Amino acid sequence: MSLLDIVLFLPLVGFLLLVFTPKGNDQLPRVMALGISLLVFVISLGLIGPFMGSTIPEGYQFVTDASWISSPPIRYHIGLDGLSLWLVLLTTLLTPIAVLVSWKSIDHRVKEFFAFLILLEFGLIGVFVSLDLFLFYVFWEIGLVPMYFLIGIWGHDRRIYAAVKFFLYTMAGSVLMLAGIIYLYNRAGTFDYVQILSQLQSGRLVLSSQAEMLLFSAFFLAFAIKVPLFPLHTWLPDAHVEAPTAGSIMLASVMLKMGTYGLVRYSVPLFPNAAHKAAPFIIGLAVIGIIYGALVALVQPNMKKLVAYSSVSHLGFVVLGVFSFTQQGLDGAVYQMLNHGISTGALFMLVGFLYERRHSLEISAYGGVATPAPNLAIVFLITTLASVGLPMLNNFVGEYLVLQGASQVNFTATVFAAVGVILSACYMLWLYQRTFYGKASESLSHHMPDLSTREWAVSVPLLLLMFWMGIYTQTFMPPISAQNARILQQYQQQQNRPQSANTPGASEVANAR
Amino acid sequence: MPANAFPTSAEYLRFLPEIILTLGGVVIMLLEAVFTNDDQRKIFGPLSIVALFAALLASISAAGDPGAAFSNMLVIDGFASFFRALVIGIGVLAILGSTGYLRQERMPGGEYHALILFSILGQCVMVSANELIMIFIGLEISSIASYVLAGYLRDDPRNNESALKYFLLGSFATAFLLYGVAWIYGLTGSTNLDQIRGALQTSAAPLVMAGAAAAFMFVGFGFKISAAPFQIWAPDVYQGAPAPVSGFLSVGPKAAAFAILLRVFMTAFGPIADRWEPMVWGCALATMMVGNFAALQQSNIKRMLAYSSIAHAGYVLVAVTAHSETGSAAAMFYLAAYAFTNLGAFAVVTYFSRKGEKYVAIDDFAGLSQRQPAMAAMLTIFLLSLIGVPLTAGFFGKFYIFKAALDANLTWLTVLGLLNSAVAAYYYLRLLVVMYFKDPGDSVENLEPAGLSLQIAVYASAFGTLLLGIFPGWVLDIATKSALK
Amino acid sequence: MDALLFMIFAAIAVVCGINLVVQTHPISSALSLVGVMGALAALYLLLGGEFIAAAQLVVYAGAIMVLFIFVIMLLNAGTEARGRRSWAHYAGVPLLLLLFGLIACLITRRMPASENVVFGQFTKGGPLDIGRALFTTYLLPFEVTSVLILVAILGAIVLARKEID
Amino acid sequence: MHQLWLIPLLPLAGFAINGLFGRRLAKPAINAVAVGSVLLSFLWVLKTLSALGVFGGGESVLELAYQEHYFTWIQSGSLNIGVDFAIDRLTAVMLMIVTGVGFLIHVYAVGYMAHEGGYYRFFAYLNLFMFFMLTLVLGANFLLLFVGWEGVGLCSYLLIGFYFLEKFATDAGNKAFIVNRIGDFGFSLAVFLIAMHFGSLDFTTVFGKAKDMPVESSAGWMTAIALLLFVGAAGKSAQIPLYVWLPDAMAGPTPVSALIHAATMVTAGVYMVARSSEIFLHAHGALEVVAMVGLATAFFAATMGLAQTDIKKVYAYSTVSQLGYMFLGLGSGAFSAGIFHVMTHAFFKALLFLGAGSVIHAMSGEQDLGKMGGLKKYTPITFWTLLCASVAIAGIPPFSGYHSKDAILAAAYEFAPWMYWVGVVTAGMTAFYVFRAFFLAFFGEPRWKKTHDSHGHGHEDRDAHGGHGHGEPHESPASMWVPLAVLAVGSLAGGYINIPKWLEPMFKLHEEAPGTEWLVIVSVAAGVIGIALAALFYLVSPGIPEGLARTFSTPYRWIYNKYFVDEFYDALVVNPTVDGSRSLLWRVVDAGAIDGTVNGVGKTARAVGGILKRMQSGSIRSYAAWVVLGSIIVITAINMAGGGK
Amino acid sequence: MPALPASVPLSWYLILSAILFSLGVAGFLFRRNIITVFMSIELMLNAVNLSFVTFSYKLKQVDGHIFSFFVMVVAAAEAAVGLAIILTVFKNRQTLEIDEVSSLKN
Repeated sequence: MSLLDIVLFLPLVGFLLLVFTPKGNDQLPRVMALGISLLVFVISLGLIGPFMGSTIPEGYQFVTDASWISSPPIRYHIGLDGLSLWLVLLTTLLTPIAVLVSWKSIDHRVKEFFAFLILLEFGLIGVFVSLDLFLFYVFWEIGLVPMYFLIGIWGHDRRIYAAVKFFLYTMAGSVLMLAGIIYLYNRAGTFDYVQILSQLQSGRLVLSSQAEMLLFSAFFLAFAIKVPLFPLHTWLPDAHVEAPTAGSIMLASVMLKMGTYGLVRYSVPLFPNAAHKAAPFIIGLAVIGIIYGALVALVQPNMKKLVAYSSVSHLGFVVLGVFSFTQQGLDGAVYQMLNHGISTGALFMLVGFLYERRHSLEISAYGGVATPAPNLAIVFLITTLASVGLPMLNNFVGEYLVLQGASQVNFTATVFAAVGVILSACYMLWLYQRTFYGKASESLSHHMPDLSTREWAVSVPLLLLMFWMGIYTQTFMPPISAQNARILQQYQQQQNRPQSANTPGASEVANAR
Repeated sequence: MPANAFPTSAEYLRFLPEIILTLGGVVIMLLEAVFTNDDQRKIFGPLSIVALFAALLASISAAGDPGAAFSNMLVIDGFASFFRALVIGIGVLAILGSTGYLRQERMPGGEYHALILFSILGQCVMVSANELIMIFIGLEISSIASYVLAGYLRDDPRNNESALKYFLLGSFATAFLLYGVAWIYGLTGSTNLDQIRGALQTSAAPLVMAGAAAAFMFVGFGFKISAAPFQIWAPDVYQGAPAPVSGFLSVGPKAAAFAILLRVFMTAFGPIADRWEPMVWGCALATMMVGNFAALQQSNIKRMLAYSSIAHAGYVLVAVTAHSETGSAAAMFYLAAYAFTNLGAFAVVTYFSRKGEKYVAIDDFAGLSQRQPAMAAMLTIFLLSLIGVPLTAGFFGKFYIFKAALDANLTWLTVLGLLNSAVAAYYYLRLLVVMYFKDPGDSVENLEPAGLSLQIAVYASAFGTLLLGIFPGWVLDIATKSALK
Repeated sequence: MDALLFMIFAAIAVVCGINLVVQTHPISSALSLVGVMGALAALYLLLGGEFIAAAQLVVYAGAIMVLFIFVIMLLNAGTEARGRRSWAHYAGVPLLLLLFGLIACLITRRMPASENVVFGQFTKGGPLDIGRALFTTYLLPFEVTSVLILVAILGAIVLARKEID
Repeated sequence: MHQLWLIPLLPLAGFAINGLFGRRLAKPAINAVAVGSVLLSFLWVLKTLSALGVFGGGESVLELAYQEHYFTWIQSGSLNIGVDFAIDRLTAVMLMIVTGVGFLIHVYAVGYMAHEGGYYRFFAYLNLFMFFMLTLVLGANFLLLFVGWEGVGLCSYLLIGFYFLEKFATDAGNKAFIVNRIGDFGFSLAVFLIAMHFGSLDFTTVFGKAKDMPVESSAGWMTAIALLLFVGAAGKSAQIPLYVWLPDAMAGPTPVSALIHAATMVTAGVYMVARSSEIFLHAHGALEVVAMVGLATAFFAATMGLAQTDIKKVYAYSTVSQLGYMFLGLGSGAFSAGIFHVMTHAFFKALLFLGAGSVIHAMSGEQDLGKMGGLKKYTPITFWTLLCASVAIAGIPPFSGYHSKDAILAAAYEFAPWMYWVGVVTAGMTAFYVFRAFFLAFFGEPRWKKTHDSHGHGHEDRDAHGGHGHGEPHESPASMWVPLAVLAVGSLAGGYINIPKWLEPMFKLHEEAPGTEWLVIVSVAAGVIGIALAALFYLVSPGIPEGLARTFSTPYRWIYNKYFVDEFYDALVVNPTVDGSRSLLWRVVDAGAIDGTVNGVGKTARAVGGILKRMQSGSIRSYAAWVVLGSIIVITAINMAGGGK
Repeated sequence: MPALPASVPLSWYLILSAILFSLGVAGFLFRRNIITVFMSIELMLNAVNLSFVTFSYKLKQVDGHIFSFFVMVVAAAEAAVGLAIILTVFKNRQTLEIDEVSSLKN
């Protein structure tokens, strides 16, 4: 029973506790959810231990490897490395924040809401720590259900459409990944990620180039939908706009990372040759996504939709970084995952604050908020600046590294991606101007109290992280960098290995069952 | 002529479950005259469950001593035992799920329980038969009981129509089945599955005719399992039949029919697998698509579940297409998983529809989650299992099936099947949407809490669904051990 | 002689069969069916099925068909009304021809060649042989069939009993 | 260790204190924190420089850059970017300008902003600006330079939009930030290329490697780096075509215009190009581009300055024009001359703006030259100090502008004589419009008397002094005029600080070629002629300008409307982007094509379901027909599969 | 008229069976009276029985006869239940028109 097991299963325990909480008392579930999520967060801080210090450990930490299902051999195999560490912490940090954000705004079916929120945490942590492909898929799908309910029950007007779209979109992508996982199992005889990887590296398992490409596509589609990569992104704006604030936060901050995490964890190491071949195409989509997302964000009349499209743009950077296959690109991509989690999560949170006050997401319903609520304006401004990638705030580091990495392999793409940085300033500042600047109308002034203590409490940690991650990256970067170095090393080894499949005869041998 | 004209005691033991079920049914028929209607409902439910449990024990003990019985008419192997246990379990859940319904419709309980027992008896005979003649008789016992069950509320025109359609079309399809049997008999000189297999393996075997015979027989089996294009009866019959009966029909006879389909096609027609595989491939795909796509348009929940049941038959047909050991095991697991899930779902529908099945439109479920959160949560589990979300039985069922299909190099069928399951998510989600996202309407106003036996049925199904979803290993191990070659 | 008998009875069977299909009154159809059954009984005899020919007449033509006619009378069923015709009506003819063509083609082309039918060549279809088979090899189906009939009786009672509750 | 980090961190501390607690602090406390932190920073600069021997030693010190390493900022693979500060001669000059002039402007702002709302906010921003500007000049690698670079842009954005209740102010802020971002786009691409080709971003490493390359290296990427850097510089230093934000930036409070948009931030581009001189020297054709763009900017901005009626706009265009001069100097290879002009310009342009602020202050917020006049007797100190600055910018000896401008023009002549001539004409125009503004403000009939009252209200919350907008124009308080006086001294004598000589170890000293002494005379003459024309037009016979405007109505309209560049950008870039995004990308591509496809799949599925459900006609006979059809299909299929065996 | 052979091939019987089977199908498809439809099924079963007996002759086995015997029994059982079902339908709807019994549909 390692620390990681506790971090993983405590939310599940919390979920069950919440489910069996008696009805009628609305305050109890809130307190319970907060207590559980904070406890999980505090315990999860202990996970950092092995990754701090001068040497970053090779391999996985906090490994638990137990049999779950004997035949086919599906294992409960979890572990943590530099890649998953911060994503787990991001999840455990944002869950209590999401709980606090929903403290007042959720006033019907309270118990269910918090139960689903905590269940979501369980699924998300599971995704990041699974080292068994099957287990990974299980968690991947589990996360879908609570989010579906979060959007569907507590969302806004078109919540049903959004929830169903969200579910079906993701489902459509993931079923093909399931096919890929099964195929991989049939070839490798195991679902264990570590073993499959070592089989691939040692040459005991050889995929024909066609099979590799098909497998890569199956995995990639699932991840690309989740990321979401242009043109598979249209579920995102709907889901975000309709979701309650906490749902948007979890969706943007953590759920989208499932896709990018999958790319780094699975797509690249398992299918390096296919990834290499597909890279120009994917980079193209990523860059289109960056510019396209930004341009569409520019003209959104709805705040959440604007932020949602900005996510499309931001995550394009992550994909660009991953498929540059350079140290800087990968480091930047992983870092950018965290950055986006912090800053876009904060943006959704702040939009939620505004919504709680005025019950509108239309930008035109605002204007001059800075006068009645200066603190809110400042917090929003800092978050905006983080989002546009101002130096000394977190996003800059990620974006810089991504572009630096990408520039080494595809300068044209970098140039276009850098245009996205310009555009991000355009849409974010315009949003800020229209919302906070100008003269406040009478009705707005009356319903726009400044930040409450609770709101401060959730804002400050995020703000601190924005600065911390922007200025002193050494706290976070070494584990990421070390893990990426390993991934790249493996990737290059695979690249150099002569591929037997290029000749038809050999591929048939490899395909023989 | 076999030497052992007189059966041994071991053979009787192997046939004990059927004997117990027969006795149970007969005792109920006899006692019926003694009790009033109210008492009947109270007594016969537990009585039949006792009989079923006895039969279950008998079949488990029979599984310990596998072998043929009665001049090779029956073969009690793992496969047969698995399905015997499954259909008996289905019987238990079906009876638990229908007690309240009978009370509310004020129907006598005697014949109902006897018919269920006889139907299960027929299914037991089917799954353990090793001879076409036994298969035919078992099928007829099960079917005739089912026809009557479908029309059990004889004053209800929906029930009449359901029974009539089921009966006429069922007999029609049976005629095709028999025609195929006649041919295969003429070609191989036997109706014993092993001997047919042996005859077909000889070099002189007339394979084209055998294929045609297999096709005729597939019409009959395909009808029972509601495979496209023989699925058309299912929606009407399931919609018209009493809700608990629909639940029973969608799993019991179907599981047994799949068992004999697997046994006949993998054993007897094993040598001509390359002939029927493409045909079953097409049927599997067509079945999935017809079921899923047509379900998108349904507004009646029983009808929707009927289409869903068609679609699920399509998934199992994928496993049949694979015609491998893993495929057979996957089909077995899937049918078990589906039994729990669908019986549970129908139990909730039974509970919800109330007297005269007034509330069976999907929109009637609006706000169920707020009036009966526990029931709604259970239905959610069943629906998620039907969608195939992990940690439910349905997910592992699909997983094993598609794994077997990929093993058998059925890549495209796998991909199309998986995409189908994504399409299917839509209509299940619609029910979730209505239950959870819509405000309660009139239909949930006067909803009484569920009766005890129904609650047992629902919770047991949910438990089974989750158990098979979280620890599928033990059932799969049994299935793998007892799968056909 | 065999051929002639076959021709005669086959002709009767086919004509009665067609009559069954074209008659609009159920009684006419029922009588046509009896005709088919009688002709078939004769053919069974030609094929050496003494017992089965008898059973055909006793069970089928005698018992079952009487039941049919009884029900027809009971329900006072009259001539079919000329109602609307579904697509099945029009598609039916080509479908039938296709089905029949397929079966006939298979029988004539693909059925392994065999000898001509000569009366008296096969004599094991007598009651003795049947009885021996039924009570040895086919003991179980024979017994189980009794359950089948029991179920049928039960079903008929459930559906046709006078009143409920 | 000389604790260089204290230099930027002192203002940052000021920012932090005022930013976090300013709302609860009294004004004197805010002043103390804001001004004090900058003063301490200035003093620390002096202390550090003297400790480095700058004031005592002369030539020998700071041959090499003095560098301090604090911590690793970004470490990824071979790329290691530290938070390092360094001082060399160039930095020393910039530090002195930034902290010195910055301090004066802080002092001035205390008086100027005395009656403003958001007082603490203003000073917090101003301190933050100081922090970023100092980081910019102290940073020892390109990325740290970029930090300061973006940071000052942010402060510029915040301060331009200081009056955030007014849409034009926030619009101007956005415009400044976004146009700067376009420049930064070029800068960042340059940074990527530098890291790619030099393997590092540290100045010492990069320039060391660049130095070892052959002069006029033919490597295309070197030129690309240089040009991309220049794009960045053009954004920040308001060069064609990215100058459009600077005139709008005058929406900010006047001290901001003086500090950020005249003295310091806008010269960051010049600093950066000078800093990267090794790269420019090794890049084929890059310097030519710099010179051309600089010259074009200088000339066109000057023409635009001719017709402006807003006093701050006049100075804004003059800033653009002077920045063009600086780039002309840099492009001509006279890096030190460019920096020299940065310094003198800091003096006289800060003075011009502060003087303008004083005038505006006196006029209770009025900025229109057409509504001024005759202020000489009301605001004598402002009058004299502004005169100093105007003479300096006109390039009249011995004022500071003369020295630096002369150095630039001399270099330009050597580079290309025609550039010199254009420069001279520009100098003449500069002298003309600066004095035009000067004369219009201080001489002639007071044109403000009739309309005075109404104006006090019009600009109530826009710029200062709604509260005391009644009565006669008056001289500014001491906190305002003392900095004016100090800057006047700088404008007067600043030219005698021989920056080119001081920078000689870094940049080749530009020796004036023999036989070119006449160049000086010509350029001075141009200045004199410009002043004379201004005097003629606006003092002697005020009718001439209108006549000229009527006669040359088309050129006048173009100049008056700034060549319609803003409108051109709007029509060509901004509107198509916004409209295209809305109507094409969002509505057509996103909602129509992509989402339409997605929903279309759903609709198709349901339509298929609709067709399939027609099978279910309810009629038993049709069901039987399906069974028959199915059996035919099944039998056929199974026969097909067998291959006829 | 060609001379009639002394005996006919086995396949003629089978063809006759096929004809009767098809006629049964035809009756199901074309007749509208439920009882007639049911009788058509009986006709199909008879056709099947003919096949069984024919094959039994060919194989010189009794098993085909046994099978057809069971078919008869089953047919009897089905007849009992089927007619009972038809009775209930008639009681509820007062009609034997098969097309009238089509209320369950999409």
